[in-house]
Amino acid sequence: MPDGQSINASVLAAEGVSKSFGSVPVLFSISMDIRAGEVHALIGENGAGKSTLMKILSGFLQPTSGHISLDGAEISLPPNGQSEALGVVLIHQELNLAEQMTVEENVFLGRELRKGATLDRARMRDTVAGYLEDIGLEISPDSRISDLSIAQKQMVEIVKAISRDARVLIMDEPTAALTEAETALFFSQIERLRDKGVGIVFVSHKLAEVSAIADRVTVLRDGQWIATQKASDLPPDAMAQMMVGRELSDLYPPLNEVDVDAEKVLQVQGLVAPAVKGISFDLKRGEILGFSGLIGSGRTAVFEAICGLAPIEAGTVSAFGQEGGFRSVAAARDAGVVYLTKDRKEKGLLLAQKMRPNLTLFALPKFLRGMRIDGKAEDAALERAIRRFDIRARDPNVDVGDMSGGNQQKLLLAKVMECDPKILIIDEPTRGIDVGTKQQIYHFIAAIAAEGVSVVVISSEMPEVIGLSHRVVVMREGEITGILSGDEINENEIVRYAAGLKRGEH
Amino acid sequence: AETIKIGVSYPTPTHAWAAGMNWHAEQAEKRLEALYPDVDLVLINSPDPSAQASALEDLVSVHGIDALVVLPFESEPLTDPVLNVKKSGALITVVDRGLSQPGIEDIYVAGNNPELGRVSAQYMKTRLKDGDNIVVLRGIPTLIDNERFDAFMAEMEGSGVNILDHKHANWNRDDGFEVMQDFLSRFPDIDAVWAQDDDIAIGVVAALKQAGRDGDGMFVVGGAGMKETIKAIMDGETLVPVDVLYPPSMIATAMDVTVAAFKSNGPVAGRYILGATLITPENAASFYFPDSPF
Amino acid sequence: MTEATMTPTKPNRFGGFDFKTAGPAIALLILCGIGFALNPAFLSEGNISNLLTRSAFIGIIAVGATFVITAGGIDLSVGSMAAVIAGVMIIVMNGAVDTFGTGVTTVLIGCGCSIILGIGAGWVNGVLTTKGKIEAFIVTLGTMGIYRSLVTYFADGGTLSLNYDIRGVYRPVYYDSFGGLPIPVWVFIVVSICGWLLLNRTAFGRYCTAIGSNESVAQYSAIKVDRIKTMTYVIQGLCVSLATIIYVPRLGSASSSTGVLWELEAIAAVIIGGTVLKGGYGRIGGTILGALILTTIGNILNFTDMISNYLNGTMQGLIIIIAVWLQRGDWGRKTKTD
Amino acid sequence: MTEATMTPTKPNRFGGFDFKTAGPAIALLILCGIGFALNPAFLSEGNISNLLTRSAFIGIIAVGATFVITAGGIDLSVGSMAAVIAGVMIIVMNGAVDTFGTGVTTVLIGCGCSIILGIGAGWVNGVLTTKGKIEAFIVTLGTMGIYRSLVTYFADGGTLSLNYDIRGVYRPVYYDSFGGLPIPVWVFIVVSICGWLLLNRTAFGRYCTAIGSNESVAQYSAIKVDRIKTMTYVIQGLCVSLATIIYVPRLGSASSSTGVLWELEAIAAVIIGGTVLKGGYGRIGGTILGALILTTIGNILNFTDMISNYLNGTMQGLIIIIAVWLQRGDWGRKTKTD
Ligand SMILES: Nc1ncnc2c1ncn2[C@@H]1O[C@H](COP(=O)(O)OP(=O)(O)OP(=O)(O)O)[C@@H](O)[C@H]1O
Ligand SMILES: Nc1ncnc2c1ncn2[C@@H]1O[C@H](COP(=O)(O)OP(=O)(O)OP(=O)(O)O)[C@@H](O)[C@H]1O
Ligand SMILES: [Mg+2]
Ligand SMILES: [Mg+2]
Repeated sequence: MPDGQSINASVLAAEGVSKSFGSVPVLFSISMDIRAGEVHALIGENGAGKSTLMKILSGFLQPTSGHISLDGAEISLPPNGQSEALGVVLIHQELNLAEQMTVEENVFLGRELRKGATLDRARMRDTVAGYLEDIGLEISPDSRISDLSIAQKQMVEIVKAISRDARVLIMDEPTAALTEAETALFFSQIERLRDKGVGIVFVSHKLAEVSAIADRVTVLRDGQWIATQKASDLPPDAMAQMMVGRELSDLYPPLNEVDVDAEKVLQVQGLVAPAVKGISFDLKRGEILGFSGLIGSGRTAVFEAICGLAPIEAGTVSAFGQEGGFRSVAAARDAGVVYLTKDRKEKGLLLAQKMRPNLTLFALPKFLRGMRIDGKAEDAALERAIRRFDIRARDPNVDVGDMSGGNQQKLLLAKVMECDPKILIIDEPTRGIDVGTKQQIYHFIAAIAAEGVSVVVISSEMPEVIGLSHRVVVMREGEITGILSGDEINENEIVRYAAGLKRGEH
Repeated sequence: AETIKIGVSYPTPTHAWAAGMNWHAEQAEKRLEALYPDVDLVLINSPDPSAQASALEDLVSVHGIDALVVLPFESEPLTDPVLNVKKSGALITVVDRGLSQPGIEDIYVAGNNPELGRVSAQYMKTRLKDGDNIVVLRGIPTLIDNERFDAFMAEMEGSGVNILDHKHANWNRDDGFEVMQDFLSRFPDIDAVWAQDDDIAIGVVAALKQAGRDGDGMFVVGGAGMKETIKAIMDGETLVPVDVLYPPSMIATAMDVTVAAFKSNGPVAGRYILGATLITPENAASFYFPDSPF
Repeated sequence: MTEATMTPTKPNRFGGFDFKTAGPAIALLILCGIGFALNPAFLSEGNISNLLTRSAFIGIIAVGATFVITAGGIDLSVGSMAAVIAGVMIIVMNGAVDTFGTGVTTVLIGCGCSIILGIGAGWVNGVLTTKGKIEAFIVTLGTMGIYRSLVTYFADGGTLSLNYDIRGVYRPVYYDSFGGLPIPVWVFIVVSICGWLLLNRTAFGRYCTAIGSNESVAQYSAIKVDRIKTMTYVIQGLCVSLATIIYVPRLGSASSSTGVLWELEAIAAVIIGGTVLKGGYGRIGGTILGALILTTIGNILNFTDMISNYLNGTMQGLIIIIAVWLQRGDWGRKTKTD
Repeated sequence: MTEATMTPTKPNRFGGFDFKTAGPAIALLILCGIGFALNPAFLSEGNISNLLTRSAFIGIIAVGATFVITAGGIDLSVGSMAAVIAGVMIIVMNGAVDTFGTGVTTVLIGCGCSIILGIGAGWVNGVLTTKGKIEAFIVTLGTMGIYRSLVTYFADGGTLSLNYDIRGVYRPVYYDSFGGLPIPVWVFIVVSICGWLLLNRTAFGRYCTAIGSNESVAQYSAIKVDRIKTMTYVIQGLCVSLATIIYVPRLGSASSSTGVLWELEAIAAVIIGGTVLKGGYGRIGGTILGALILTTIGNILNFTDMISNYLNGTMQGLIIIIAVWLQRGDWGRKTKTD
């Protein structure tokens, strides 16, 4: 699309925007403009300042210097989401839903439809039901948010955004928690909005997606503006290089073959648990076992049952030859089996606390000297974790809730690794993590597997499962539909098992 | 001359009787301080026994009192704290509730709780006959309540009057009202009510009127000498025909006596026990203080 | 998986209570059964009517408390607030007699004054909490002490009594019936219905829930958090003033012991009813049942002399715990997976 | 970005109170200033010693409450628990006189019994809350009523009093001093230090904070949530029993009015001290200051008869609100961005 036409006039623009939190600068004189009817992708490493810029563009934060203009006129956006009235809508990176309320209540929160003095509940329900259907989400408008999976919550956020009459729709990593199928549905909605002339800003670490949907791409690095280019001029590799500032080698490490005779450290027979309907598999020492499937297929539920987080209703679990599963998370941890949750906000990190207590919380017994917590050891651990996982918090005393999403994820990984696990179960290991760090994490997983740690990778990112795993288990509706190895591990096969078109013997 | 400091400590008024006492204490303070310029009375009230113990400590350590007039919240818990005050050399006057160890107080001024129960029962017996039914509403579970109640029951023993049930109404009008409502639902035949206290009696009367069971010679006996009740007795009310006195002015009496101990030449000491007079239309006028809150 | 879309939970519109309310309802039924077994007079018309009337006070206050708690706040001052409002009402009405005589005007002046005071007191609590950024617990603990001592001060430690002539005019508000139900019960019914509509059928109710559920989500949704929170305290104040208006004609007096511990009773009613103390989930229907349960416990204990008077509190405590347990146990779980 | 690695947060080890404690500390200093201005005797050794001793009761209980509240719970039963423990202690000691005489053994038996009861009562609260899944507010409101009525029952409506001969032996525990400080103050100091260490230097304290901030994060971090929560109630019970042990020799008796409203005072002390009522952030240092503030307010009011006694509650309420406001206002903000 050629520049300069009226439909492509800039709707919303940041001009020379800088931002500091206290004395810590985060953005340095960034300019960016969003035009009607374009999809503008914003990419950059974790902590580059993307979310901060998005919040400034939608009024949730005020810039320290520089200004925002709407339709060419300088404007001071009102705070707390009131700029929705001006047609500027933001979906936050951190889910922003009231957990105890229903889908319908959340979607219309703050702008309920009324009929006289009371709410027009029928109309709101129908509207939401319509949106849910459009986006292919099979939940009721009356479901409580707390009963939904993360991906479903993310979809609700998207519905919430779509349902607003937006001129500019800003989305901070909307697809981080989605599988490819869902992402495709989501993109079809995006395209519809774009065709209606909505300007869309979209942050993602999934560079293939960016190539697929974006018209223009802006790259940030360390709070600096690097480039704004047409997406078609920028292959994913080039994007990655601009973000990271260096050449990236292979994303996935070479796989070490697992010893055929390696002991089976985990054996699961006929496991029945909430949302799990009788599954069996085993895990060898040093093996990386991928778990794939659609959202809600019960992958998480399997491991929550194994790690003592949910009751086992039938079947046997034996770890390291010990029958009987674990009665508590602590027992699992002490045996070397740890589970890293995909829900970092609700189940992973204490957002109101600093990094140090978060890092050591899981492995705290390790940091005890007698009765006392050894503060020095904690400091040392934090220092090590920051280095090892490249956690970037410009202000080391920041509350974890104020850290960038990707850095929170790294901290969560570091927290779990403090336990020195023998079996590591990672649910969505790289959700919201930039390519550079992703690569580091993949290499890291391969390295610990090579040392003899067994790793389970539950992931909705197909390439990740394929690139990392020795074997891949595919689940559907609480059952295993196939266990793939070797050449079988490819996108086509996995999709067919996951959709229930094919069932394997295992 | 040096000022004579006298501390006066009593429970925070949370019901009308105590408010009356407070009123009498304040009147006495004004009167005595005007009469004797070198006397300073310090009035402190406390919401519970341990706060009162604290207040006693403060009276000694801060005000350096020469004498203490104390109406103990409860006897037991305040015995030691009062003993400590005595050790500081102050003159001790105890009002109403005796301490649980003899010999601490120099002066004792009190009403008579068992007597209140007994006088009430005696009146009941004059009005009721064998086989009549009464219900009893008690106060807050405390020693005072027990003394009144036990004496009442002892006096009623053998009279042939049935005591259907007794429940605590906490010297509170609302509780009196609700407990009486339930008694009325429960017992179809009640001939009289011993409410023990005028506050409870007000609730009882309201409940009787609501249920329309205030006729037929039904009567309620309260206690303590609330001015409204006394007024009603003077006016010949039949539902609450009498009252049994438990004078809130006893604190003022105690203050008078204590000041007299400093001011008069002869020694002042001993026990002043005020009776539990039955107030009837005949003698009511002499117990009526229209300005008191009680 | 399409069933999800096909069988949406029908919102049980004016069916009234939601399904979970079954817990407290069953607890109440069991209590009534016990009451009847102890003494058949428990189910007599007179007693039921007494019981409902008594529940009205605590119930009306608890309806207000439901809003405060749903929005994540707490109000410990309601009992003292009721006392001080009752006190001032009496003073004002006694004073108005000279000018306006002992007619309905004076009573209306008293009621107007009560409503103004209630709203004002609630507003103070709300503003101190939101604008002053002081924990609600501290604010209302403070105002609780303040109101309590003010009423003691006004009453000079004793009792404020309403002029006997006005009492005649005002009495019917408590003692009269209309269509078989005492007037306080009608007020309770009206307040409950309004409360239910407000919480479940208006944007305001949703905002309360949202704020209690997650204050920053609410704020990001452009909800005026401070204003809504203040409003919940104002509603609480209004409810207290309504409760006081029907309380005063009962005995025509107020003293420092009026309304003692009503705050705990009101909060207990709310929580027995299933509202979550930390906010984010409120149920008016449950609150009403909670209030009825509490009153019934007291009533039943007056109906028997099987247990020592001294142990009333023990029974009360046990019953409250069991009543709440009843709705949390297997019961609750069953309805959840439903 | 290496700064992160270079400047890890230095824990201000035995520097003692964290910086934010400045708020309550300043409130306390101002109060002391007022006290001195009203009457120089306020700063007399006798008064200071009285003040500290009195703070010890509420302070010790509040240290326990800090744990409960930090872990997201609440305990309304502490006042009644103190009363019933005091009652049973007295009954047991009076009973033990026959067998063990009036010596130290009997007192020790009483104290042992107190500790067992405290731990037991706390455990009951904890288990009902965690295993019974009943809201802590309801559980402890229930046990509050139960304990209160039990002590009334044991005392037969009156007062339980300690045998006078034992009193002689036991008295020094309250009235004697050691190194210039009354013994209750020493107990308070020891409890505070232990509490501080436990909350800030052990895994248990971390776990309490984690549970109060987010229970599911705690659960996913291998914390035995139920066990830790129960433990907080047990600690609360233990603190109550210690407070009772130093309380009994003061008045030598227990009755149904012992410990009334201590729960509110303890919670108020905790929250004045800066602990967050919804959990997740607790400060023992603040709690101690909170207890001192509350006692000082009462003490100051006994120092002057400038204001009507009836208005004590008003002053108390105002001062509490202002004290908390002082630490929330600009003050708090300044220290936060610091
Ligand atoms: N409220 C805040 N207070 C202090 N620092 C903050 C705050 N919000 C963000 N930061 C800091 O600003 C920097 C940029 O964060 P931002 O969330 O914008 O990164 P991002 O580009 O979105 O990263 P990610 O890809 O990980 O989401 C981070 O170092 C973060 O810690
Ligand atoms: N304890 C439970 N009781 C009832 N239902 C449950 C329970 N745990 C999970 N579920 C439901 O079971 C389904 C499977 O959830 P699970 O999180 O295991 O799937 P998943 O494959 O990990 O999906 P996702 O991609 O969302 O992480 C979901 O619909 C979830 O709501
Ligand atoms: Mg971000
Ligand atoms: Mg004087």
